Amino acid sequence: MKSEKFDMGDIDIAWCPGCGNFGILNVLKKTLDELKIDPGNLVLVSGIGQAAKIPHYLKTNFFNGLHGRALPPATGIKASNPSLTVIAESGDGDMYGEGGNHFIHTIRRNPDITNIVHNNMVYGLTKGQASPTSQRGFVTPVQVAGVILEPFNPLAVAIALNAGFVARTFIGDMDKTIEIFKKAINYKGYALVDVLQPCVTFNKINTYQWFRDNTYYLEDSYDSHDRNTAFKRATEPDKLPLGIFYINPDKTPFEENTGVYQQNDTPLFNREVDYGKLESLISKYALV
Amino acid sequence: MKSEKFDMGDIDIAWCPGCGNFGILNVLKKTLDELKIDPGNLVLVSGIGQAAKIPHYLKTNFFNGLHGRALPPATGIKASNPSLTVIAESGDGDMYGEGGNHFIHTIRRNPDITNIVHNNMVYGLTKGQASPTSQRGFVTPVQVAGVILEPFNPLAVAIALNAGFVARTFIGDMDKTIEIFKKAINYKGYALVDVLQPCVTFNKINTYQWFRDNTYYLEDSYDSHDRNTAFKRATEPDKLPLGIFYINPDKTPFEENTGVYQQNDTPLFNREVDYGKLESLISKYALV
Amino acid sequence: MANLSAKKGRDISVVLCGQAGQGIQTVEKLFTRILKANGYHVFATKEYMSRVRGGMNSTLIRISDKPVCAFIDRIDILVGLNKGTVKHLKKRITPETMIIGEMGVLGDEVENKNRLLDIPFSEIAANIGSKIYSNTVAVGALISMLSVKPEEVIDCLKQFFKDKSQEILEKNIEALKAGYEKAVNLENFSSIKIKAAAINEVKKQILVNGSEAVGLGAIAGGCNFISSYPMSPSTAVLVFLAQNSRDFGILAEQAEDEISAINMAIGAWYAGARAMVTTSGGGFALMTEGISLAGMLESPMVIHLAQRPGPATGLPTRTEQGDLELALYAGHGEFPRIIFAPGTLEDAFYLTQKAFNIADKFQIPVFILTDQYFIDSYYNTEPFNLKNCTVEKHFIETSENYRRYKLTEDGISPRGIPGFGRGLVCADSDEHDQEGHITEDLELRIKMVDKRLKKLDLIKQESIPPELLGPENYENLIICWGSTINIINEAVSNLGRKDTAVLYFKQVYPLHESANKLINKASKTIVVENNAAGQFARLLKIHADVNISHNILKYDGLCFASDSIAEKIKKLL
Amino acid sequence: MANLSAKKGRDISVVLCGQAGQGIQTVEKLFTRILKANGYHVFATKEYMSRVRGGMNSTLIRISDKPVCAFIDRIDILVGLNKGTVKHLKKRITPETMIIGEMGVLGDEVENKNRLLDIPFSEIAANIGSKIYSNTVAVGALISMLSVKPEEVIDCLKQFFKDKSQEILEKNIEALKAGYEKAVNLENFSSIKIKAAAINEVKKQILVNGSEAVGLGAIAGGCNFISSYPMSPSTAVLVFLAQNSRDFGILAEQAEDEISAINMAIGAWYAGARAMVTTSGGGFALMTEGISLAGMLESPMVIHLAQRPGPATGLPTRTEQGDLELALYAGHGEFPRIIFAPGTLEDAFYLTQKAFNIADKFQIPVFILTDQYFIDSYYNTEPFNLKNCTVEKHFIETSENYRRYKLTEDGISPRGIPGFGRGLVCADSDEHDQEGHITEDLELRIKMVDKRLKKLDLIKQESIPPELLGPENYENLIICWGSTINIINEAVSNLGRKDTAVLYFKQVYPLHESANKLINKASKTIVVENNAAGQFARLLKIHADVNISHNILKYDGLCFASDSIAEKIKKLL
Ligand SMILES: Cc1ncc(C[n+]2csc(CCOP(=O)(O)OP(=O)(O)O)c2C)c(N)n1
Ligand SMILES: Cc1ncc(C[n+]2csc(CCOP(=O)(O)OP(=O)(O)O)c2C)c(N)n1
Ligand code: SF4
Ligand code: SF4
Ligand SMILES: [Mg+2]
Ligand SMILES: [Mg+2]
Repeated sequence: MKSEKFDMGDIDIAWCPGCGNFGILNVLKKTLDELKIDPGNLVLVSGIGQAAKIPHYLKTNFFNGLHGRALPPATGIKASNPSLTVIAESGDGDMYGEGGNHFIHTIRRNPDITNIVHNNMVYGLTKGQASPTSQRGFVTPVQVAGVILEPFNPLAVAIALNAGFVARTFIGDMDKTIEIFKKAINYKGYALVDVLQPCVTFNKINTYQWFRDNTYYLEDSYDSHDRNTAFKRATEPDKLPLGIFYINPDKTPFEENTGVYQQNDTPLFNREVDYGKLESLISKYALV
Repeated sequence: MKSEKFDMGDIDIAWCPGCGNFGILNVLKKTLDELKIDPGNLVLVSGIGQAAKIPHYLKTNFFNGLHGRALPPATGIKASNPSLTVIAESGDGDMYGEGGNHFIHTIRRNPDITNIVHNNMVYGLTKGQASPTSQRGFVTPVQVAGVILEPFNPLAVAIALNAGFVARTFIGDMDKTIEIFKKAINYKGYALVDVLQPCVTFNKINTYQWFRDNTYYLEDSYDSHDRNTAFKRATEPDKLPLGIFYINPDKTPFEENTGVYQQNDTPLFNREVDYGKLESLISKYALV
Repeated sequence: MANLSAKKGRDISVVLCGQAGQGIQTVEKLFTRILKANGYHVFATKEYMSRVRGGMNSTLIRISDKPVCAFIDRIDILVGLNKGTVKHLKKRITPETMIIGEMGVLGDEVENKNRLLDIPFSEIAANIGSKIYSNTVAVGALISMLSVKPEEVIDCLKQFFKDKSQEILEKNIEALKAGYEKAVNLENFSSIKIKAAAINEVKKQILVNGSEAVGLGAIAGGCNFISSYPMSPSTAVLVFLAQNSRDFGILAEQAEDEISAINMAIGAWYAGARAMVTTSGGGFALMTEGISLAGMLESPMVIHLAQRPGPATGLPTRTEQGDLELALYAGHGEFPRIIFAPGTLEDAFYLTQKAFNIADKFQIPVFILTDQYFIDSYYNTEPFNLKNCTVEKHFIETSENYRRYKLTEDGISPRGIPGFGRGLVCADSDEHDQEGHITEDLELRIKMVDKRLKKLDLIKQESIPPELLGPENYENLIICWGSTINIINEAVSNLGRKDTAVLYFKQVYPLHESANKLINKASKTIVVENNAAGQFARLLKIHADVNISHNILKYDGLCFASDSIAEKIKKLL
Repeated sequence: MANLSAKKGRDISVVLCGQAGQGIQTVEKLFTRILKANGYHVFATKEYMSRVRGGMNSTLIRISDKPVCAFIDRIDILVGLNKGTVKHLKKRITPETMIIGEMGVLGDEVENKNRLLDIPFSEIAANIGSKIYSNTVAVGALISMLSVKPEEVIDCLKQFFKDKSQEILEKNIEALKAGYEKAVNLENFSSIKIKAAAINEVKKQILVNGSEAVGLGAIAGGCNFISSYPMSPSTAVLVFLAQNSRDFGILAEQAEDEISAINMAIGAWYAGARAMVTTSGGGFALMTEGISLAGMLESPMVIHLAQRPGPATGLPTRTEQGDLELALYAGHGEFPRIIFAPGTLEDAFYLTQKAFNIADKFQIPVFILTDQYFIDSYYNTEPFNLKNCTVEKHFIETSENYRRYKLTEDGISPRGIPGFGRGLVCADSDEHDQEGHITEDLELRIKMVDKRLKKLDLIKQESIPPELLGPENYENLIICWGSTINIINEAVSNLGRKDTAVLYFKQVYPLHESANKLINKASKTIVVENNAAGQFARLLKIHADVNISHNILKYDGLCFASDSIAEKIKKLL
């Protein structure tokens, strides 16, 4: 799986050998390549964590911001220049824990960005504490008696928030992941892809094998346009379905709704102040 | 509707005449009275907003904290002294906007607290901006072209998070609200009651009449134990159903799960340090 | 009964008092606009409780034939719309204060009934058709003092009610006339006639408040993106820009919280927008991690921080200068910043405008530090001059081998934006190399710290010097910053001393190098601040290397008053 | 080839270097424990990259017959497990440095092959059964230098591997022996023999690191609630308390974010628990609104802030003293606080213990300011003495008419907790009356501000004085705070000058009144700090009213080294 356009050549990658993040990196490069996206027109936005290091490993513009805060700058970037392709990508702790409030409200806001979450069910970079998606009973140095909180179900929450595109993939299946990444990026609006990714160092429970044993694909006949069915499938108690759970093709992205681009599609950086108009606004304050 | 035990006598209440908050205050006092709760054993936790002023208007212990931050201290209080009855109460902006991340994760954590949200679909105290629950098209001084974000559906999100008790009431019906408040307080675990409450000053759309016209009760035959049905009913596109959407009787509250009370039910304030044990812990560091 | 106008050169102070929601604001707005239209200098400010209805609020309006722009305690005429008015303002009411109101409402509170002009606003209004016209009846009574005839203000009324029906307009005209008639025919009326001369130039001036001055400055500075979360008193700027968003192509977004607001805005700058946030107290505390992010990314950022009394929720609708040190040290780690603290409307406009250019130039966060008093005060001032306003875009079109954090002599790396040019723009919150990639090269770390911090030298060279008002050969120096300047200046002018000057800082960090000399020249120095800890005096100690002789501090949630602060200063001289 | 042990009184410094995940930590842990068990004084600290596998990390171990507790640059023996070792440590390697490693791995990097003791760790380990025993082979080689025989450390090994199978234990013993044999039989081995004497008392001492000292202190202070969010380097304290939660009845909760963490902890204090948070950099920035809440509620709060280099994400696993001013000014509005900055393990224990009592007594936030260097360093020290540790519970049982914010002479209102007594406990983030109800009474506002701020006077009376080390009649004073003390103290002692003393601040705010005199007594003062801006020097200027002659600053993410800082200080004297 080679992708020249986005390749960085011989660089030092800080991930552990065998980590699922490598697969996601390869899949992402391949996807972008196949979609013929120009690196100069792409912005990868991430937070902090192992997953969040991804922008450093491919050739692209990027904004590697704060832990938990990938979505707000991604929104700000897209809204300031809608011609950019914007992908917000981080770990499960970053997106669903520290960044939980942005997750909710970005879905409500619906900017045309793709949100890829590396879900390894653990905090990798900080060495193995529970993440919001850690399963009950998962023992860590902090959760000494095992996780007692209800695991966060990102798909169910996204569907509850009426997100326009909601999918889950497993990085053990790269081809299918590429396929879904493509659809997510092409979707006009906020698209969530939760990628199941083994952390070989700190998560000895949810391994490649565990994911293989505990996932399956939604049937071909599955209709991804029904929100109630999507919810039902997203909350199935046993195995984790993979695929596109829900698509709502009728949403208008945030930046289109803001009104700033209705008469003028120039990105904000290229605009000038209308000083004439400002002068007349000021002079209005001379009147009653 | 009188309630001597919690009554503050002749005090200056800062709400506008006709505000739905008065109804909630009365209902709350009545509920607590009828449940024979001792004011000294109750802690009302709130954030900041019009709704969040409620603790000042009844006789009780209270913790009136920061905007958006009612749930974390409520959790800390309950976990430090499980014999207290803890109610976290604030506005829709406070709980679902600024406090959105705590809303999600408190549901996951499931402390035995009751979460009452005064949902007036607007920011009252700061004079009429949109709240997360404001309906599309709602025009305000900030949302000049009307709200363009998808309204936040607290019930659907709570159900997606597998909250144990999820209900909605309308303060126009006090009796039914009391009934539901009682059940929520008696529920062992996190219980959400979203209370539809008109803001007569800043929300000229969602008035008493509007709520009357746009709500109805879930049928008597409705089975509140099925999560998928609950989701379906919570996301109905037209009128807003009222009542208890979902109850999960099988959850264990957070404080019981923590392990701190397993052998010892003394509240934390009454405990002493076991210096003998500490001494032997320290001396272990003298060994290899 | 003294004739107010007899005290020569003195302005008239009118205070309106009533509950929230009772319409004081309508009286204030209509009256001040009539005043200005008729050539009077006018200043207005309000103090109010954190509630939407009820409570007790008041608005001060000063009317003069000379520019007037400061709060005073003195009340010449008090219009009381509600029971409790006298209690609420007891400290400011003197035997000289004339009170206008309904005998039925205020009768019990006013001791000297002679001082009460009984005008039954609501009865008169009811006769016209509805109590809602009471406010206009009150305005009618007020204009009578100015010897302005109702006919002369019909245009003002038309303008004011332009969005209302013809019937409403007519009823209001009727109400105004009735109030006027009632007042002029009162026995003790003539005593309060105001003789201030109407000045023609005033008519051409503008009447804006602090938030409008900041908002207009932002537009002039090229602001096209604001993301914020409502919080008193900062919301006014968000509202102003939202209201003007369509006309000026501004993306105004209410964020889910303050953390999102600042991160969204930093993202916007990254993509080439000119973004700002507006916030107060706790909202700003939540943004401090974002401030640090701007420091590390070397992102421009403009933060309007409208102060209110803390800690925590404090007094949400009151004023204080309590967040100076917070603004100065906010954010973990070390990086440069600029803090402006405009005290005049003009300064608010020009400094906000400048903030965008200078943030862009130095790639740092720039603060506009105001407070509730400043935000809610207004007076007539010259229309802001746009001649020297330009949007200096400091970003570049990138070439192939562009490096965002290129090490340069002066620490400033040309800022590229994604999609403009052939280079890649890599912004990183970790310590990074010149390309923007995460690094653990600790020698490079030193270079990067030095690069960021050395910008401060350049920034200092462009610092705005403090403004000296009064005699050049001073013995005593009264030092102030931000919103207090007009108050202090009026107070010190009124003292009329040749040995006492005022030093006004509109840029509080980094300080202009002249600060040390100007302060050390005085033998006595007094820093006047609206806080309890004397924060600016501490800042002067570290950054101007001076010791201050006296502090005058106020922290009850109200601004200083030029008359009573003058007394305090006098005692210390 | 010099015999290291020949330099009398000098300790031996051993540095282990390799990739993350390669097992340096096992070597370090086992080796230091063997050393201590054999009566050597030992100190260890590490520097590492922010990654889980790969990269280059190193650990310094100092071995001595005298107490040793500071970082030095000098490397006597370098154990290199990985290619790149020499490059990574090039600045610290001298011609005297002996390098132990595999020729196949390090051969290319080591210029003077004479200095390379070739021990094929992995080959020896493979022969025993698996490469995973390489680490223990290395330990075997290391103990040979101490003239400690493998037989003498069998007990240590048993203890160390007590949770592993018998087979694993035996293999490790075998590996240790093999490493030992290989080393002693090497031709140039004898030259590195260490002659430091074994001290019996050391065996009874404890070996703890900074985070353990803070954690043990917290338990001793009665901490029974910790809510925090992971962040390097502060997480260690959360982990420590979680690990001990069952034994000591501590509720340890990982919050969804830092905002939740601090608000939860304040809620816990309100209900009578003794709560703390532990955090770093950006996590603390997010807590600043909560700090202000504690200020307004007059809630006790204990914050462990483990500093790391900023701004923003900065260098997550490195050290810096860059958040002093942030801790000092964090939170909007004005309220008192205390900041401890322990620099020794003993101080960390006792100050953390004290923090809970003093926070409870004064009802204010109390900071424990540490940093990555401090958290990750350990040495043998006397077991912490619990004799004087008590949990002073300052809350009361309330009576009927209890008022949470009763105005008292000294500003302290007895603190009630809900459900204990017959009163109601009302805590309010707005400005409030004595009962805790929201108020807009602005005269009461003044009283409440005064009440909160005047506690600072009492607090100052209890401030811990700075500690003077060295001659009482000094000319030169080297001033430091927090984690640098052991380094500075060693450096200055080694200079051996009768005119130069060290002043160590373990409480950095509010300062003890003696600070001014102690500092002014010196004719030359040097503040040494691990940051770029000289934050403590600024603090001294404002709060001790002193001017400092020199700053020595370091901000590359590493701590000072006692040998190289001694050179720098010498130049300035
Ligand atoms: C405000 C803040 N809090 C905490 C941290 C520390 N931190 C860095 S990464 C991380 C969690 C990483 O987990 P996740 O997002 O799941 O990413 P992963 O490493 O598993 O890919 C944390 C807690 C931080 N950098 N900033
Ligand atoms: C951190 C912070 N941000 C903003 C505010 C300002 N603020 C106070 S109340 C409020 C919103 C109130 O709306 P809601 O929670 O719906 O309550 P309501 O007044 O409608 O009952 C806001 C934004 C604040 N106090 N603190
Ligand atoms: S710690 Fe886990 S998530 Fe991080 S790089 Fe290693 S395997 Fe991957
Ligand atoms: S503003 Fe609205 S919510 Fe607030 S008190 Fe008035 S009516 Fe009630
Ligand atoms: Mg993760
Ligand atoms: Mg609301």
